Amino acid sequence: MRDLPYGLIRVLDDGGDAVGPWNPNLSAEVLVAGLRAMLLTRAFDDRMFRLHRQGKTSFYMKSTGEEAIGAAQSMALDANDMSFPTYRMLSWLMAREYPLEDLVNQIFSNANDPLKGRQLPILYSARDYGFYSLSGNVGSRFGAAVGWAMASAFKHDTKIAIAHIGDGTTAEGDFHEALTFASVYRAPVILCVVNNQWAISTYSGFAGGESTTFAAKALAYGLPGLRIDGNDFLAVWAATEWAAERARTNNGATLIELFTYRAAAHSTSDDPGKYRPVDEAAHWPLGDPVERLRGHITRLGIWDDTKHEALIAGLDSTVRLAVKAGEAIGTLGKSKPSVKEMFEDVFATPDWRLIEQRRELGI
Amino acid sequence: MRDLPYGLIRVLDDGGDAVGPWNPNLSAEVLVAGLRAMLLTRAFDDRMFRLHRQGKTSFYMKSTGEEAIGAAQSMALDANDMSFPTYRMLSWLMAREYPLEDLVNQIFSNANDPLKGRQLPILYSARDYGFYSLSGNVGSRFGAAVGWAMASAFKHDTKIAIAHIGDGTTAEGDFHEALTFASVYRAPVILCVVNNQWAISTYSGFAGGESTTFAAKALAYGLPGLRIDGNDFLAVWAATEWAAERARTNNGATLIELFTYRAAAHSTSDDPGKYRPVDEAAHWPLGDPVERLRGHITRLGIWDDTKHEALIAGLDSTVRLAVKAGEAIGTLGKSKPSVKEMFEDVFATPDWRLIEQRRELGI
Amino acid sequence: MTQMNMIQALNSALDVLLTDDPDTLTFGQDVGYFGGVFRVTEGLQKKHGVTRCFDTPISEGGIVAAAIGMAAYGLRPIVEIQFADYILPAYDQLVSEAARLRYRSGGQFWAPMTVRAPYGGGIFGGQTHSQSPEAIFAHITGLKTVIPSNPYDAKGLLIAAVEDDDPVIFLEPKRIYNGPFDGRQNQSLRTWANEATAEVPEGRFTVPLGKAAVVREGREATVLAYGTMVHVAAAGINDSGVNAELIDLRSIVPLDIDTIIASVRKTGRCVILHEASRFGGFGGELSALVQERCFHHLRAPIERVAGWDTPYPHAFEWDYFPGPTRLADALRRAMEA
Amino acid sequence: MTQMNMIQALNSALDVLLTDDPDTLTFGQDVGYFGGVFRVTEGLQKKHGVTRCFDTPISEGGIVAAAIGMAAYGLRPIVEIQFADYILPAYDQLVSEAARLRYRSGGQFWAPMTVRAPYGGGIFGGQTHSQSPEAIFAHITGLKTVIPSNPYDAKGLLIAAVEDDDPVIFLEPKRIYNGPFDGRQNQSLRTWANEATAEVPEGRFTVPLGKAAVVREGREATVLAYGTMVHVAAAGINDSGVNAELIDLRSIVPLDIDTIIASVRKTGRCVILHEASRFGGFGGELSALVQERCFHHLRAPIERVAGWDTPYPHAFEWDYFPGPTRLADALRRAMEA
Ligand SMILES: Cc1ncc(C[n+]2csc(CCOP(=O)(O)OP(=O)(O)O)c2C)c(N)n1
Ligand SMILES: Cc1ncc(C[n+]2csc(CCOP(=O)(O)OP(=O)(O)O)c2C)c(N)n1
Ligand SMILES: [Mg+2]
Ligand SMILES: [Mg+2]
Repeated sequence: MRDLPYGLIRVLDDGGDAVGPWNPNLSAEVLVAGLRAMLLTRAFDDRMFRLHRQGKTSFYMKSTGEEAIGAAQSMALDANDMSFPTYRMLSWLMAREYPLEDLVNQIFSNANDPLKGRQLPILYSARDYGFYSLSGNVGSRFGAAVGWAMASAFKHDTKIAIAHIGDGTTAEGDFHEALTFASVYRAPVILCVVNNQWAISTYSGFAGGESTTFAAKALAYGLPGLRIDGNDFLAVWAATEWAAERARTNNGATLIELFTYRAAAHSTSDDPGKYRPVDEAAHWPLGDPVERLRGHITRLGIWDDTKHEALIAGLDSTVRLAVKAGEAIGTLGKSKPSVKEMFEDVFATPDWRLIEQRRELGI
Repeated sequence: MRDLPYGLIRVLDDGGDAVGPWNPNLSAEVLVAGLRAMLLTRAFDDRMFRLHRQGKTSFYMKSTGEEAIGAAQSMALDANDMSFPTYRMLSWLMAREYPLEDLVNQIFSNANDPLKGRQLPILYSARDYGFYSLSGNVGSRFGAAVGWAMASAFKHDTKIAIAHIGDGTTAEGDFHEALTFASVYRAPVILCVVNNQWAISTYSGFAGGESTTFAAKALAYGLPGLRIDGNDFLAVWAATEWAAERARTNNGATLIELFTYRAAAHSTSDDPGKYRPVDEAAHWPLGDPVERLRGHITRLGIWDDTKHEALIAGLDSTVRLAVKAGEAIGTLGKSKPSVKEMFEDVFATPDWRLIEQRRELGI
Repeated sequence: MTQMNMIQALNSALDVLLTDDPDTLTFGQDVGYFGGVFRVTEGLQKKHGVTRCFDTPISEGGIVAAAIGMAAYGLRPIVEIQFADYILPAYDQLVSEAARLRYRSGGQFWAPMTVRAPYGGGIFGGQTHSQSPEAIFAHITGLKTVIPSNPYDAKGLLIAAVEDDDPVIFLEPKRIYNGPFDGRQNQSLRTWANEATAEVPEGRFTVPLGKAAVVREGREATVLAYGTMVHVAAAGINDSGVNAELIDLRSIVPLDIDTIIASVRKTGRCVILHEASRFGGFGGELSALVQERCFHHLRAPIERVAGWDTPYPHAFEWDYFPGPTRLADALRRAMEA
Repeated sequence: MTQMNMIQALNSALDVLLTDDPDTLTFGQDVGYFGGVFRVTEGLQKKHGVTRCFDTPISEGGIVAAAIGMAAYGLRPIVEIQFADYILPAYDQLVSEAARLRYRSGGQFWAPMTVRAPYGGGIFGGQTHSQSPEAIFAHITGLKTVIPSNPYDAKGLLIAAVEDDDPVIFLEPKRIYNGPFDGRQNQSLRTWANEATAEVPEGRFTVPLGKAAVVREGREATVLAYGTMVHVAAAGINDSGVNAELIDLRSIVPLDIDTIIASVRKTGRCVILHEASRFGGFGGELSALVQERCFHHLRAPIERVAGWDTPYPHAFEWDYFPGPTRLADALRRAMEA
């Protein structure tokens, strides 16, 4: 167990074959569904980024290059498990077929925004899809995932929790506290570091990534640490399954480092040309997760270029339709939920301050 | 380096001989001075505990069983190095001959309290003795030690910092943040976990100590982690020297776990009989640090029972004299610094609020 | 009814909660096997088992984060922070996560949790065992803050806090755990025995959050206080000779504005008493609210009697502590204004 | 003199500080190579070297802890927290360590450090890029809190903050980094060009902490504001038709009580404007102080115009933001009272 965190677990080799002991042996159906989720994520991201340029939303963040992670994990885990995501886990929702219109409505902060206008675009919350409420603060939900998992164990429930944190964010105290609790209470939780090499403008060395691997942080807690090729849908699936099995059989938590690369800008506010070579993504040795899975299923004979193009075209028009529907309701500033919503959900029941203030605002 | 944290480095064997590669080969003089500092710490602790029973102070904490740590480290490091201690590092001050009367005056919170009545007993501050200001919050100075060390490096200074944290307190986020900074900036700092097995009523397992060693937490940061017999004056010395050399030659930080046992109650407010066998200390396999060093120098032929008894008697009367002097000034509630001191040092210069309030209090 | 001191009353509340609701659990540093450094959880692990009452790592952030996750799952965790001074490492969790969860998730998730912490001074605890941080919670939208002043309220308010569907900070004035304290530190210690408010039902009952108590009626001035200061205020009112009404706020969020306003409109004078430093303290909010709503009824400036704007100073505890004399002076000043 | 926007003015202050004093250094997330997400540290690493201006891990607690250690050593660190919303993980370090170090050590150690953080709303940043946490610092004994409202002050106050021997929280209203903003979000964006306060000396100068500015003299009412709200207040005063005096506090600790009191005694009316939620906000302290010291001069209730007691709501930014209309209404109410 002590050497595990220093390797790199892969299933898809450079030629696109699934090899080695970690091969999860997925069905053709599952593989295609995974590819679909990843492609949908990418299509959606691209479209939204463009809509931001047009002023239709206040903010956007892409997960380009990291789509395998959410997709594989979302599919590998059970519907009732709970994910405590980062803002780059959209493919989790895509794999679970979260309605695109709801995404769009939140991104436009319009009258049908499922979060009622209170939260930034992309900081989703989707309880029924096993997706815990996101917030702008990075890292601060890592410990809640452990508590949620402890609660599940407390109730003799079989649900487990999975949480994500960026490589840069592992430097927060939250990371350590969550792992300590996970270890001490043997919580049924999978704790994932998405090491996409960058934290806005700083490379992973500023989180200690040059001194050792992120998976090796597991050793500090006596937990297994797996270092996974995060651009390999099959490896991500296999590692997640392994950790889920461990958690569900009450053997405790696992730390998984997902080694990947943030191919796009940090967010719509960022200009990565200022701090890294613009072609770095193209030279990323572990490739593009979409192309790798596509190559694999093509090699398996269940996929070809025609199908691929058709799928992309279909997804593009799905996205287009959702955007249209959202635009019909309204884009940023053109439509918004009732201002009453500003005063709701501060508490379960508003106190006199909120009631008075709502009246003061004349609504 | 990856296996280091799982061993236990010792120099003094069970027979009292100094053996193995870590033997620091100290002079007779140094060994006796070390024994003196430890015995003085113990004599002082015992006396103060009794004075607390008599109501002469509000609070006290002993370091019984852990005296080798502060004594050896204080002596092994340079006068200008800075220690960021826990409340169980009195032997650091004893080894550096901090005036006993100043200790007593603070413990009595009397008119000559060097901290001007503002701080609890035992939460010392002694800048000139390389002893950073203590506070009741555990853990929250661990990161400052790293910053201090970074500042020293920034100034091309040769001073290094050393910091201590209890086994229980390693669970705080501060621990992780300090180690991350120490690793990323290669700070010239020695970070020590004093693993005395207990955190008030909980054993070290509640900080993850059952899942791995505290030294192994170094692996999370790519730092060397040494696990040391903390009741072995020579081993503590040697490890500290090793880490200091590493820091001073700009090779970065070291994490040292000092494996020891909290032989006394947590504090004057505690009753360990409620949560652990009362004779656990007597059965502690690594013995009493005082007796082990005494045995060693006796074996070396430079010490005997007569000398030992004489030293203890001498130290007792030294302590007694210091207490007398402190009592002459006044014990808790019988004497205190000028109330003006309440309003000083909030800022470098008091603002109108403090000036007005001092006036309001009529002083 | 039984005589209980505040520790026993809190312990009884926890016992009732653990007994009645299998989704409650309580944890914190030294709260399990040992029963808590102030003994509030004594016997609960033995009675309810190690999964219902347990020890934690020394990690306030981790404790609160775990509680949030549990609460989001559907449990009702009750955590203890050993001293309110040590709640600060969990401040981000409380503010950015617990307080905001319901709002930001559009009501999908919420965190019905209670954070207990012994607080306040008067026990020679020095800087880091004496602070009163209520103001930094009162300002946070989405948090409730409760401060009992006697055993009956302590039990009833704690049960109400746990029943509440929002996160509640429950600050326990440690100086009055074992007996009321009126700020006269030279007098012999009192216990709760024979105090009316120490008659506490053994079973379940609640004291609602947001309902102040008029501890003593009066015509000439209103004194607003909470926690230990309720007792200090009573003593100060006596000393002053002023016929003052004393209001124990019991919870500062939600705040019982109606009771406060009705009283000040009646008396025309108001003195606010709290132990925390004055500047930026909760007294400022109270003063502003009273001034805004009773401006034309005020016959004298509203005064704040509070800790000085210094850290809590060990040896000067009784110079710092806002005792009955300072309150009495303020009341007399108000009468002369 | 050069025309500078607030970002340039802050950058210039840092440049001057790094040039003049070898013991200053500046660091934070993305502040080194990249120059900061708001570009305040742009070019500084290139000019002053990587040991004087550098990037850090994402760990606000670690950043502040390191700064405290450096300051205790004898340096003058200036750290950036990327958004004031993210200062909370460092709150314990700021309160329990930085603010208390000088006091508790009997003056042996102290922490002359400055913590910069972009703060406030108005940029559609949603809950966690818009908050105004000044109240939770103002209450802490041992901390100073500074909030500039224009480029000239930003530079002069930042240099003064770094020269100060105590820890200073320096909150930068990000809405006015690039131009003044009066709260009328529908009007076209203004820049600092041609504003008098954007004429900033290139060299070293200070604006002292604790000295408010009377931005506009008036007879009928006093408006207290800071940061972005100074511009909103100016617009609201204009709209109201009230001859109001506008005071820019510039630092809330130390607070320029004399200027405030003199003004309210003259005008007899006072409206306080801040962006943070009202309840428990700094406006409560201001209201209390004014009431205590000007009671007999007040002709109308002191009012507070502030953010509502909700988290900062993304889509409702302009419903939440206390704009000129709300201020004007309050001023008119004050005149009619
Ligand atoms: C507590 C906190 N500190 C700082 C930030 C500002 N911030 C937003 S994203 C980010 C970088 C995160 O990097 P990483 O964890 O590697 O995640 P990635 O963006 O690469 O997915 C930072 C510093 C924040 N949102 N929250
Ligand atoms: C931040 C904080 N949390 C909790 C406490 C209460 N407390 C004081 S000492 C202690 C136990 C510390 O145990 P450990 O770190 O092992 O040190 P030891 O006492 O064994 O030397 C606790 C929980 C505190 N002082 N500070
Ligand atoms: Mg990253
Ligand atoms: Mg310990």
